[in-house]
Amino acid sequence: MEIVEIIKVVVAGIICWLNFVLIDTYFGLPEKPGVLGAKTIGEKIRDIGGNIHGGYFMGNIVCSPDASAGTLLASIMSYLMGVEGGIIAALLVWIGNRLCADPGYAGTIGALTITAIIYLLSPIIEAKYFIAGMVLAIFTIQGFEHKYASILLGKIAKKMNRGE
Amino acid sequence: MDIVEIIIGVIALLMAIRIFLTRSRARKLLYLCCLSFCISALIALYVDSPMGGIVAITYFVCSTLSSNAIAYTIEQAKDIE
Amino acid sequence: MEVLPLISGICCILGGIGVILHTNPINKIIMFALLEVGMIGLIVSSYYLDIAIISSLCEPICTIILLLGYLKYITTIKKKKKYGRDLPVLSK
Amino acid sequence: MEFIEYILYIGYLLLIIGIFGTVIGPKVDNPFIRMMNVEVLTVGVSLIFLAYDEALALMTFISVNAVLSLILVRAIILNTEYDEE
Repeated sequence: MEIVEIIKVVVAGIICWLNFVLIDTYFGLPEKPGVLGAKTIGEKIRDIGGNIHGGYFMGNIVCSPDASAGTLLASIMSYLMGVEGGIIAALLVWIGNRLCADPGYAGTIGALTITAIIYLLSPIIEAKYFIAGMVLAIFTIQGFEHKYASILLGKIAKKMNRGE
Repeated sequence: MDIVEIIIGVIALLMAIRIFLTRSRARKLLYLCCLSFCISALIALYVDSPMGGIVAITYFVCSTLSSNAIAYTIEQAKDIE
Repeated sequence: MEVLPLISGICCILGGIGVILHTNPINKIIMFALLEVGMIGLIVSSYYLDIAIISSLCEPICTIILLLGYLKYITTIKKKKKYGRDLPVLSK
Repeated sequence: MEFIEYILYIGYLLLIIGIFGTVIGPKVDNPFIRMMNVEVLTVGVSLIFLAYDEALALMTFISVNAVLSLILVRAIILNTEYDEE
């Protein structure tokens, strides 16, 4: 019985990973540091042997709520309230984006997209598994090994013509 | 105990130990961001009502604002030193 | 015991030891953020939700005050060391 | 162990760590580092307020604490700036 739940968590994690990495790369996060704090994190990642565009990507996630935060908060609110919760979460993420002085609409688009995906997949995978899947997805980028994660993000950015 | 809470709890415990042991200043911020994701998910799973969602969103946005200020200060302090 | 109070207690103890043991002030501020995470988790786990909102709003204010104070302090130290003793004072 | 005793023991532990760290901690002759060690004590006092169900005192203490750190930082900078020799 627990095997089925673990498989659901892993599948939800893969969906969340593809969602926020593709949206963040399309809106141009790996090109340049949006705020000043992201620049020093990118240079630190380069010093330990990683790719600098992946470093800018990680720094922008830390310094302002982007599509990763939108994915997590929209899945939380749609677990608690239903479809209306996702729209409230999108509004609050937009206010948070303005507070951090970061131009761009990546967070709002990410929150609306994951709300639609959860509504379509709700008979198969419940919204509770998407929360654990999002934590698992952010663990593979920010927590596990910084060097290889930045190299992988740099390759994806180069393939989508963002950066270089 | 649910299987979902156990997975998030193990990741949060691992992050709390790695923040304590890492020596670099910039890499501590990356681990702190991951821990903030975990705590925000645990709050929403523990308080099972819409007010818990509001608390989770407020906590996450304020935590991001705090780490933005720390990263800005590391850049400024490097110039002075 | 539930998962949230257990994780919050471990964060409180690790943060409290880490603030004392580190000596660089920016490292101390990062460890102080870890301590605040544990305190907010313990407040939420006893269902005081309004105090949790107030506490998470006051945490960036305290952090920003400490960081601005550190920048001003280190600038004052550098300026005093550069111009301090070597000025041609009248008594010399 | 009950849940209230768990919060109370963590608060006492943070008080003991904070007191010894402020008095005999490493590099404590720098006034900025000594002021930052005091912040551990305030979190310990907040947890003890939480264990005794003093909700209004807890809210007031957290709000005043941000203003208090502003006054202490300002005092340290003025003391360093106007110091003799």
